[in-house]
Amino acid sequence: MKNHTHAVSTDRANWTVLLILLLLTTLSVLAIKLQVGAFTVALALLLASVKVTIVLTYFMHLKFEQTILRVMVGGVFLLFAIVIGITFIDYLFR
Amino acid sequence: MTYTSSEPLNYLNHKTGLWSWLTSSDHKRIGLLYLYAITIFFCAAAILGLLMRIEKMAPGQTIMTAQTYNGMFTIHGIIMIFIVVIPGLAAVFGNIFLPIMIGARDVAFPKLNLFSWYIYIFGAILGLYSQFANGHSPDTGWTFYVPYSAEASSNVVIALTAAFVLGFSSILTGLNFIVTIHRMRAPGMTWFRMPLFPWSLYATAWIQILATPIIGITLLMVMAERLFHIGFFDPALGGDPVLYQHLFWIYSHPAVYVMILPAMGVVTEIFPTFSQKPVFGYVPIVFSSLAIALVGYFVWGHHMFTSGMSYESRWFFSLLTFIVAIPSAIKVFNWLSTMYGGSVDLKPPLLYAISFIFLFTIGGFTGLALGSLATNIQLHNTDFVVAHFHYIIFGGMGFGFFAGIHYWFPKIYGRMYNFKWAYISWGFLFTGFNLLYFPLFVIGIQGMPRRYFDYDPKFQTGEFLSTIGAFILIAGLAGMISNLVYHARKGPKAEANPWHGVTLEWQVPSPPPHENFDEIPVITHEPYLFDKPATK
Amino acid sequence: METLFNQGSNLAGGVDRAFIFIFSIAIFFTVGITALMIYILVHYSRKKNKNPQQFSGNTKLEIAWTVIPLIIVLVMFYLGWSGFAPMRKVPADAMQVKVIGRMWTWDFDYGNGKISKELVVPYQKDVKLNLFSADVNHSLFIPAFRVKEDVIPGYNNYLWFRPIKKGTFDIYCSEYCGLAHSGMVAKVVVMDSLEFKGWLANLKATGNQPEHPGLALLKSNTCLTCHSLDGSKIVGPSFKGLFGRKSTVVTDAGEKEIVADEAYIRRSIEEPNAEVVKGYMKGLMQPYKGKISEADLNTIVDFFKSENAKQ
Amino acid sequence: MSTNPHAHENLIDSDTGKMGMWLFLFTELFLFGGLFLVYAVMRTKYAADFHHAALELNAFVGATNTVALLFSSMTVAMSLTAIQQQKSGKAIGLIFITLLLAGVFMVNKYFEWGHKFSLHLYPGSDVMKTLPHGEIVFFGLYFMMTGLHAVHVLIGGILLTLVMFKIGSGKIRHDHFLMHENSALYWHLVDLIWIFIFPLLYLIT
Repeated sequence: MKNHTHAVSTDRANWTVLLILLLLTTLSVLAIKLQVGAFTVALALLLASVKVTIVLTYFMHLKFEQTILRVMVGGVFLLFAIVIGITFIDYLFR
Repeated sequence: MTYTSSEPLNYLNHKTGLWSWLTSSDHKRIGLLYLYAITIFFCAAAILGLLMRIEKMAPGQTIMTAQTYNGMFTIHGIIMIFIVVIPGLAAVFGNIFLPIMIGARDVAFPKLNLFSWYIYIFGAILGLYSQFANGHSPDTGWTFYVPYSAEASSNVVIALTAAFVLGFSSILTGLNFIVTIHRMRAPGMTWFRMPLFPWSLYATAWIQILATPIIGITLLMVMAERLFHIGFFDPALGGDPVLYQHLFWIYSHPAVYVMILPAMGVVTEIFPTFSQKPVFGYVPIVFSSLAIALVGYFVWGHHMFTSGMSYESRWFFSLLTFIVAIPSAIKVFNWLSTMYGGSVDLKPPLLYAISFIFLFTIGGFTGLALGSLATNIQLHNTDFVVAHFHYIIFGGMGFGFFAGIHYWFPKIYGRMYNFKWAYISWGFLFTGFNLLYFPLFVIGIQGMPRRYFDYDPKFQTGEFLSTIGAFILIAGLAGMISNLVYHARKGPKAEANPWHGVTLEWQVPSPPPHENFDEIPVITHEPYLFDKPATK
Repeated sequence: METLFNQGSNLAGGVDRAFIFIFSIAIFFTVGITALMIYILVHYSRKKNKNPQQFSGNTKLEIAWTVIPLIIVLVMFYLGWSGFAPMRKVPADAMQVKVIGRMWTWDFDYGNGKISKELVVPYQKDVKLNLFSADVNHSLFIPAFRVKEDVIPGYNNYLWFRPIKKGTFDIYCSEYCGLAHSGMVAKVVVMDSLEFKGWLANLKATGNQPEHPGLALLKSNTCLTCHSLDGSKIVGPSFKGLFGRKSTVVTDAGEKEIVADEAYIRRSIEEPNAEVVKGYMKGLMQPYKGKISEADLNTIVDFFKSENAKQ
Repeated sequence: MSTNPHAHENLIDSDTGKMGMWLFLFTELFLFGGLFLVYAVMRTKYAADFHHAALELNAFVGATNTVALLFSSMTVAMSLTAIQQQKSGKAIGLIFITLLLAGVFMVNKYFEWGHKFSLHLYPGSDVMKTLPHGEIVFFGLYFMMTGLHAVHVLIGGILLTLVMFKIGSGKIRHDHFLMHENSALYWHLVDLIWIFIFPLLYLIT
């Protein structure tokens, strides 16, 4: 495991990722301005999640990392989602 | 400690002087630094406990005022929970034995390890300081429930900072252990060839990492509330006091498993050694540890059944609480089966380990009475709860710790304690413990609330018996600690493997050399095979 | 186990059923496990058994001791849930009493300004308690009735019960609420419906009377957390009958007799530690010198004078 | 897992170091996670107040900061590529741009907070006391979340500055860049958290 090769992402790839991220940011701003109704919050969070996934995968190189790290990151986000969900069993049914 | 030059070099004597200890990144020395600090704080908090018991010997004021009493149970809780029990087993035995048991020379980040000890000491000193600063000890209880903690005039902010700092130390230790286990296992040591104590530390470490930050941010929010009048929890500013309880217990319930899981790991090492027989059900024990860590994450609400939570979440949390009891039951049955058919040798470590099973069983079953909705209504916040968690934490984690220190003592110091002395101290400890806490179950059911300075005379019999138990318990503690302290220096030389254990720590000299192994061992089979040598 | 079988309300039966089941199982298993351990220690001791068997698992056993406990705890859960569920289903026609918890006393408000220090309820009638907190968290606990619910500021928590025994029972505060937490106790009195009606009719309406501004000042400065109005001793001396009272005070120069006149009351507010009534602790009250206005001082003194005049 | 008995004294291999960093990032995520949990609950309780209070925030400023952080995330990622390709000069330049962007973020933040203070919209102020409960909570969360985030921007900035000097002095090289990698990860985390904070505080109306 010593000589783990680091995959090197090119500048061009990084620029592409940034452009996609900026596009998604614009999209979420627009979505809010246009008031797509009850799903505004859900949409904003969805777009944010997509952005976060992209940052994790490319900028933070998860794509090139050991599998165990990807499992851990996924597990941590899942755990947090469950904790929020369980808390809301209280608040939604009050 | 003085060693003659004729002794072989080991981690205790390869460098000498206080400075060499305070700057050592050797995991074994750091473990001992934790051990000494924890012992001192444990004794201090135990004395506070005794004083509270004396106060409650009779109704009304006996030796202290209500204010003193309230401050005392707060600081007793803060010291015992944050300074003694949470770091406790993991930081002491985890540090000393995790790397040896997996065949590594040290933890993954040795300097970070030392750093977390310093953070720990800093937090501990802050905690003590909060008791004395401005002449006002904090009096909120270790749970810091708002709005009281946001309003009380005592040193709450210092105590909160101390808990925050201690949490940070706990996180760093957990982080270190996870990486160590992932990256530093000896060649051939697959996950399922790893001994069970490291497995329990692994499950524990995940809780430390993923739950502790929640209490960190919660305490920061309470501080923000006190210092900047931000209203997260204060209803006058739109805050929600029950939300605080959610956040607090999202951490503090898993924290109970940070306390008990390593203790389970320790006794799991002890049963096979003293039965000379493989662990019964290695895989089920591994998965029960992981299940406890995972499901233990989702049951925090059972501390809040009377708080005004929604009906749905009350029964949801109750159901999950019962589910999380199953892995603990599995462990108990596996331990018993490990001894069954073995060649059982009742040496002090095993005596403490079976006391652990007995006390933990009582603690566990009373926990079920607390997890059941109907009975919880009667028992919540009574002395029954106090008795229950002392059976779990002191009877479980505490006796697990005592079992561990008697088990590994010859390895740590290369010397042996006095058995007779150990048996007698155990007798006092065990009797005193049960006399101290069992009466609290009874008066708890009758309705005696906890954290009461004064009480109805009808509860006096129970309270009185409990106080007598406290004196016996303290006598047992004094006997046990003096036996160990005295023989750490003056005891007869111990063999490298006095109990005929098969895990890796018994294959190195006692005390172990500075870097544990001259040559990293190669592991060829499962642990706990008593008819085969541990390594090739 | 006196309280366990002293079932004061309709809800106690369900709770005790769960108790009996859980504790029976607990005793059975604890005794069983302990007996098994002793048997192993004796029968397989190293003296007798030099050759340990080397088995290391049994899948059938593992399944058995996973499934059987699972079934047992699910029964426990069911009993706990079925004993608890009625506690959240309040009968629609239940009599409503508003309960106010404050440091460190309970007020039971029957409406129309009728406030009692004791919870008096009619025998065999459904009673709903609406729980409100004036300051921090409290918890209303009636052990004999097996009911408990936290009293949380900003929350409209509630509980209900139907008393099935006449008599007097304890009420405790079971959520830690500061200095005199253990003194926050009261009684619930269960009496016949007719008797209850008479009691309620005779209860003086004190809640609707306009409050003396001096009393409001005492409340807002949380004086009443340490000084009672009803003569009971909390942390400091009671305010009841304060004006003109003779007491012995301890000063730096020694003990002396004083009469609580206007000057003394003012001194005690501004410099409470200079003259402390004998038997009380020094240093618990903060000096108000410079923190309280002259007008407020006058109002407070006036309140004590007017209280004195009433008696 | 080397056989050198002093291996751990001076060298932590890259995968080990990175795993440690990731675990640390998890704790950071949960630290903010607690705040997000409070936000979620409070938003459910006070939907209308949150809507009203969020209008006080300038979405343009928030968007500018989002762009600045996304951009800086890219430059840090590119500097990591550069160091592996032995282009130390380029790596230093890119980190410098990252720090400039961090500066833009902080200056923006400074004016934003300053504006709030000039309007007396800060916890404990007289104006705040007159607001409905939900708005008080919103501004409490706003200051707590952005404040804690700003502390992380500062820490990240300090780390990257150190990295820049270490590249300059040759201590971080193409075959030895664990600190660079971990600091970059930390910086991405700062960006990641902002990606959630931005819509939750500035956009949701």
